[in-house]
Amino acid sequence: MKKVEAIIRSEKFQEVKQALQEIGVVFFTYWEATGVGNETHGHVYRGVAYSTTDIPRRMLSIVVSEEKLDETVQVLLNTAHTGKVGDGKVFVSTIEEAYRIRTKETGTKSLN
Amino acid sequence: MKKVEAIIRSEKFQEVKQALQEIGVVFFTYWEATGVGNETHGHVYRGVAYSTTDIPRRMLSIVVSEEKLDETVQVLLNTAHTGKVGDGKVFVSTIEEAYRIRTKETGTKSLN
Amino acid sequence: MKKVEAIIRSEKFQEVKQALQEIGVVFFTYWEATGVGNETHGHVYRGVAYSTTDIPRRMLSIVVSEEKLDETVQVLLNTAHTGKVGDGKVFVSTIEEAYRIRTKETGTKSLN
Amino acid sequence: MENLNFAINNVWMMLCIILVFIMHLGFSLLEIGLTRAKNTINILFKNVMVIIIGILTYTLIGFSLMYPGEIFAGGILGFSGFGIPLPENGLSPEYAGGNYTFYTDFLFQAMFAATAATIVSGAVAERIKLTGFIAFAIIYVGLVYPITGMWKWGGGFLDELGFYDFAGSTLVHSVGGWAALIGIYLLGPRIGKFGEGEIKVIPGHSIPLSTVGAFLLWFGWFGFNGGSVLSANPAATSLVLVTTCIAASAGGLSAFIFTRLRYKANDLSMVLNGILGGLVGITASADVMGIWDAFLIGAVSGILIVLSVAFLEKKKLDDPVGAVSVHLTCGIWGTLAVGIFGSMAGWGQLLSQVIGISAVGIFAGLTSYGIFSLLKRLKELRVSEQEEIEGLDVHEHGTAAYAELKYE
Amino acid sequence: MENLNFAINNVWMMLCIILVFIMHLGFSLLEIGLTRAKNTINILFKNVMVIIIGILTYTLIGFSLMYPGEIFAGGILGFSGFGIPLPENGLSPEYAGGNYTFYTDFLFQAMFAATAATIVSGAVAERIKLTGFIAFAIIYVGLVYPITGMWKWGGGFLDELGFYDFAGSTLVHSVGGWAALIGIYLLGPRIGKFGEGEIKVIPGHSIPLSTVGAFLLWFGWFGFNGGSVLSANPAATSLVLVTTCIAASAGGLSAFIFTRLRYKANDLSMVLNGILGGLVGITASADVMGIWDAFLIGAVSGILIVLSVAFLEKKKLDDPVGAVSVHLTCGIWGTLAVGIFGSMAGWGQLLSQVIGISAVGIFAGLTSYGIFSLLKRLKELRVSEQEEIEGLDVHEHGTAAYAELKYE
Amino acid sequence: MENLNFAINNVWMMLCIILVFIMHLGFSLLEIGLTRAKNTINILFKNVMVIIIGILTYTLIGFSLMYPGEIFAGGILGFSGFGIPLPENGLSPEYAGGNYTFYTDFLFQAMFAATAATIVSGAVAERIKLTGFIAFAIIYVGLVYPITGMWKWGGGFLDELGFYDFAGSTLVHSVGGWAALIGIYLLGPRIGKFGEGEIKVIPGHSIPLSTVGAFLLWFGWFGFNGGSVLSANPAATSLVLVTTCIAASAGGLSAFIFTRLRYKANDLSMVLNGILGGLVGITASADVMGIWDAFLIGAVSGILIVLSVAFLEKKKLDDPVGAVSVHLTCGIWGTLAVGIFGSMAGWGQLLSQVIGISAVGIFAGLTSYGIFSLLKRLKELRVSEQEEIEGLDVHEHGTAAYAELKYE
Ligand SMILES: Nc1ncnc2c1ncn2[C@@H]1O[C@H](COP(=O)(O)OP(=O)(O)O)[C@@H](O)[C@H]1O
Ligand SMILES: Nc1ncnc2c1ncn2[C@@H]1O[C@H](COP(=O)(O)OP(=O)(O)O)[C@@H](O)[C@H]1O
Ligand SMILES: Nc1ncnc2c1ncn2[C@@H]1O[C@H](COP(=O)(O)OP(=O)(O)O)[C@@H](O)[C@H]1O
Repeated sequence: MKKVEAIIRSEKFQEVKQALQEIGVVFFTYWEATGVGNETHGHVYRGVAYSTTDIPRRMLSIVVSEEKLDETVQVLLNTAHTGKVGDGKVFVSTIEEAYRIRTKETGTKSLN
Repeated sequence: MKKVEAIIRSEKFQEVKQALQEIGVVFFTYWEATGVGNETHGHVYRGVAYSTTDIPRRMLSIVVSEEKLDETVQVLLNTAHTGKVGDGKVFVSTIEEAYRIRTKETGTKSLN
Repeated sequence: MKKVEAIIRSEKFQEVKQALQEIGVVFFTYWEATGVGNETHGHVYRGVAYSTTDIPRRMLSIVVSEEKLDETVQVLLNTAHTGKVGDGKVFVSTIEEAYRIRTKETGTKSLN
Repeated sequence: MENLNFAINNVWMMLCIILVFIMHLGFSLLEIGLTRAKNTINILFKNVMVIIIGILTYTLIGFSLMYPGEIFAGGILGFSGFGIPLPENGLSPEYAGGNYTFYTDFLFQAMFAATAATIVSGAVAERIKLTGFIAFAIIYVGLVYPITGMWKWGGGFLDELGFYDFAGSTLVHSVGGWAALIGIYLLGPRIGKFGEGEIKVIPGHSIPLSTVGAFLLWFGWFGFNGGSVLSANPAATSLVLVTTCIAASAGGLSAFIFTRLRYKANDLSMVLNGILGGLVGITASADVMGIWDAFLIGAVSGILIVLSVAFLEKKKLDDPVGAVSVHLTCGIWGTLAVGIFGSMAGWGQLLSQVIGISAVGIFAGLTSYGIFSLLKRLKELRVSEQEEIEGLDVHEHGTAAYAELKYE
Repeated sequence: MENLNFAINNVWMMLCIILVFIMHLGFSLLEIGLTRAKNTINILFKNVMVIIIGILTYTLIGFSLMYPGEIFAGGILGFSGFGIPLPENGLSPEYAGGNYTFYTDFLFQAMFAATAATIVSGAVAERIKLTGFIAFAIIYVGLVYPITGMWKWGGGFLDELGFYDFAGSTLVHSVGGWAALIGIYLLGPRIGKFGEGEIKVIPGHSIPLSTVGAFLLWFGWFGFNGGSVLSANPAATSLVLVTTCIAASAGGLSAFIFTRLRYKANDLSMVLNGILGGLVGITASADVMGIWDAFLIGAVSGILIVLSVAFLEKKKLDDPVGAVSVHLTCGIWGTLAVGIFGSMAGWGQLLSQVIGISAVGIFAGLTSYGIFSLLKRLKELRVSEQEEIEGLDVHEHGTAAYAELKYE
Repeated sequence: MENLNFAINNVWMMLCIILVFIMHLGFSLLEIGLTRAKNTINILFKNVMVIIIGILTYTLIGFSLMYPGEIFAGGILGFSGFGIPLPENGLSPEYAGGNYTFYTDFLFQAMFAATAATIVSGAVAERIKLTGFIAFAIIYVGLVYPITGMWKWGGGFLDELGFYDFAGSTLVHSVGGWAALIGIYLLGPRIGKFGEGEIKVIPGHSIPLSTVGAFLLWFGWFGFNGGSVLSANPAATSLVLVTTCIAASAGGLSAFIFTRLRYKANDLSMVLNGILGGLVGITASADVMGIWDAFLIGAVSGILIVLSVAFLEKKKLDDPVGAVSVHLTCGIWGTLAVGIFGSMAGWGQLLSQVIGISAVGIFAGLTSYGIFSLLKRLKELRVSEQEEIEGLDVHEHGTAAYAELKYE
């Protein structure tokens, strides 16, 4: 099994979620994170303009079977894409074992 | 060393924490996440009833030695369990190196 | 590629960030987490004193190339350090593939 | 004697001014609580600007348009000149039969004026352009509100006709409500609100702030209705406070029961809307109703709110805070109620009420349609899609309302 | 002359009505701030319903029970009929010696009535069932509060006896406080509050909102005590405002110092409770105390609060907001103080005070025990364990107070 | 007749007391909203203590220092003894020409007193030690404020000289503003504010709460200025309310336009500061200005705010809430304006104003320099670096303002 971690623009989330569900990836976990990278945002506060590299992002953690991996990554690369600096990253790593707490199933059976 | 990532019901957290501490797993990190999966929650807002699959969850990240792994996973599977849809998942992966920042110890010594 | 996960004191973040940027690690993602460990904090609320092991921490997730790994870990160990209980941990694991969503680049090219 | 009476009345009227002022905070909080965190500063900014604009345009032209005085008044339009020069006896009891001074008069009316635009602010929230809204507010508060106001309160044709609207169910609330309705129609719904046939819920980010807002509105309404007696007359003012409170309570109660029966939920935002609906409902007639009349007017308002909110959603009209339901639906109902309950009830009166509602509705509707359409053509009405998705605060104001918090 | 005096007094009384009204917002915010985010809508909902219920039941029966008038009054019970029909001279100076109109009278008393139930709301928060609480509030505000109120203010036996309670340390605050105490006793503590011999802290989710609440309560107390003069008499009203402020300040100060010495912490929630304790303490006697009396009454209140909070926790009585300590402990203290300090001090008076406290305590205690026990038997008292853990907002109201935020 | 007039005036003055009281909540919220979540309880704690200290020290010595009465008054210092013993005719019309009672007088002034220290609280926020601040507040409110206040309002040398300051642009706002300036100078900026030549922005954690604060300040200002008429005189009070509102609006408007032009942003916090600046500006002369004078005074205030905020930042003076700009800069401007606009304008008056501003500035500046320096030497001024970084709430108060939330 593989873990796909995607760091995306928060505002792209709805689109990404829908696309994932369309290919049958209907299980994942996400949270709000802050990204540091190339992108900067301009702000003004009480007369001082400043720019920050710390930008709100959404982090998705999706555990999928090897077969689903490619499709999942492709969907992420396509739907989270705007072409402008700051689209985010996708990281893939290995999950050795997975358990569904409800049924104590393991392996890919536990994934969805 | 292994990383155990558990996505559990927020309201089960106190119970899980206590059980972990009883088996000597007194070190971990957690945060609030949102889970997408089988479970749905019903809501009503200004006369519109709707159900959402985005449910608040707590994510635990526990790095343990290989010896502790099984026990830790069992405790999670048992105490986070209600038997109803939405109990969550446990994922296991490998951690290659661990450091305690305070002492610069490495390996399993650094874990607790 | 390696993923370096660092759990540090929130108040050390600015220092750590700056040190990382000085060695060219200008890309990472972070979020607020809660740590359970050796450190305890004392509180008083409405006349009841209590201490908690659940302490606010900042979690950094940094994906780097193998070459950058040592340097990154060293910087974290040095700048997040105070010597007092609760400095946090650094965990290293393997990332098999990385993608930049904007350009669809893969591998270390995608990292920065 | 005369001077003492003058002083008492004037103290009461000043208290009412102060209470009506704080209603603007009430509106602001009600609105931000029922919308998303990413647009909070924007909504607050609009509300703050509305008071400023209200007071200043009313100083410049509004007061002279709404109360031109006998010499300049016409049936439908009159104007006594720019600014608010103090009339000769403006500070003496002669000015208004010993009820208040010229300045008190002006300020009380100015506080009312801003209300009309504030009502709109909530309905069009989360998608309207700041500059567009400010332009709208200037024209609406500066011209539209005082003109229709004059028709009745300034001695115009509706007054002659016998139309009755004690504190402004129509002249204030419906005037705001019509513009709100036209505004949301021309703006269209927020992105994601009506997707593929189903209504998507966009929950407000802080129900506590909305509740504070509703409480402050009720608080301020003591002044809104109580001050509309235009003197401290003990009999009239105390009756008005009682009918106001009973209608508010009845509105809340009926909204509570009706929502529970219909949706099987104890929906706080609906109960709050019910209370506000009851308040709007009684506003046209708080001085001429008995206890049970007030109860009935309020109770019907509470039910109308629930029906109206559902109806608008069905028609894909997106009103995040329920402004149209509260101010227009209950404003119309309250104005009609003058002809149905209480001491003025009767077919003749009902007809006058219908004429008044229609005349004001047509004028307010057409003018707001005109202003909003023009803004739309000038591309000053709606923010860009990106801005709407990312939030108006970061784009129009350069910062976030809660800088240290992560909102989804 | 008579009419002018009437108008002045009535303006002051109406101002006080408006101030007491906003105390309900004060209570609401104090309570939600000191409890958890997941129960916020529920608490607000209860507080909103309490005002509605207070006003409506008081209209229906409460006022007639509490002020039945000479003809219907008895020593312990009287009733002049349903509703609030306007008495013949109800709107003229004759009604109450030129102090206020019938409607002003009614509304001022109605605002007080709701307070008794609002006090309870905070103590039983985070675990009581909504329907159960509403049922309790209807009975308590509709029957219990007006009956004990009549004993003194309606001319009943406590009045005859010489019992003194200026603005209701006992008649309002203790009446609420007793029900709060009985309520938390019968409900039991929140899950997780008293685990294995040790007291677990459940911190409130928003100290800022609690602080706003405490400020608004002080703000409203100007009307609560100031209006209890029942006229605008300059000497009496201004003295009352001063003693009220001094007692509040003294309560805050002593709570600050005492908490610091005892717990080595600058605990804001305790200072706020100290202020409120000082306000409750002076309420029985704000019109008969001198400056230093007021200071002492307030200072003792502030210390009592701290001791009382600790005592209740030791007894495993779980009162999240300190309602029992503020309203019952300081309510009793303040009522006793009438016999200890100030112009009425003396053994005879002290005895009367003890009798009054006991009589009211027994009646309020028994009736609230009866109501809550019945609700318990009907399984309408406490929510299910799951509901309590997951939060009442999602279960009873179908939505979260802060939809876009993650609360732990 | 006399008694009636007395009662009316006294009711108005009591209303103004109540309004000025709530300004303290306004200040509290403005301040916490513009600072970080980790220091919220600390700021609220200071503000709550300031009212307590204000009322109690003013009872003990302040009132006797500020209004020693003819017998004890000197040009620069007078004292009529500890406490506030009721003068013989203190509760009758003779006390103050039928305008208010002794107690009303005292309480109105006491509410003003606390304001001076509250202003400072915001400027020194997020780094001052709690005990140090409390010590400062006691001395400043107990001694400094009443002494300078006496110079003018107590009949001292500035009054003789013809200096005019209606409601305290100088005597209240600048007195607070000077201490704020000296305080931030001696304290130094917050850690991380001025790093390596560039100004770092530390955004406030809740713009909504700041907005509520600003609204409540405006709300309270009706009483601050309205009550400074010291009677309910209809002509004077109603003029004052109108000039106050127009200056506030003009201040907000000019700050809005000027910020937009200069920084290309719609900065809400600056508009709010502009409104407050307009209010401070008109405070010295609300009773002697016409409509357009008020507009100009306000409009200039709004621009001064923006310039002053930028200037202080350039000078590395760290004032998180803009207190110096609002209260000192606009306080000076407003005091000068008495000699420039309106019925008192003239070179002679302008000179008197300059003398008054200077005298008060020197005394307030020196004394606050003295107090803060002493505190610094005693290491009671600034919290430790660790405490500042981790937050004052957890260190000084043992708990977090929003226990269940994660703030960055
Ligand atoms: N090496 C990395 N490790 C962890 N997160 C990263 C890394 N590189 C980028 N990110 C995340 O991806 C986000 C987008 O990256 P950024 O450099 O701004 O844009 P782009 O990928 O288009 O060049 C960053 O804000 C950060 O959250
Ligand atoms: N493949 C996955 N990757 C990441 N998180 C998952 C995955 N599957 C489930 N989860 C998490 O587990 C939670 C519970 O899963 P759910 O399907 O609702 O219940 P159950 O496991 O009982 O069928 C989800 O809300 C989600 O947070
Ligand atoms: N095995 C672990 N797995 C995950 N997180 C850990 C683990 N051990 C420690 N941590 C994190 O590191 C933080 C610091 O650890 P702590 O034991 O308090 O201090 P120290 O490392 O100085 O002994 C903890 O609060 C927790 O967030």
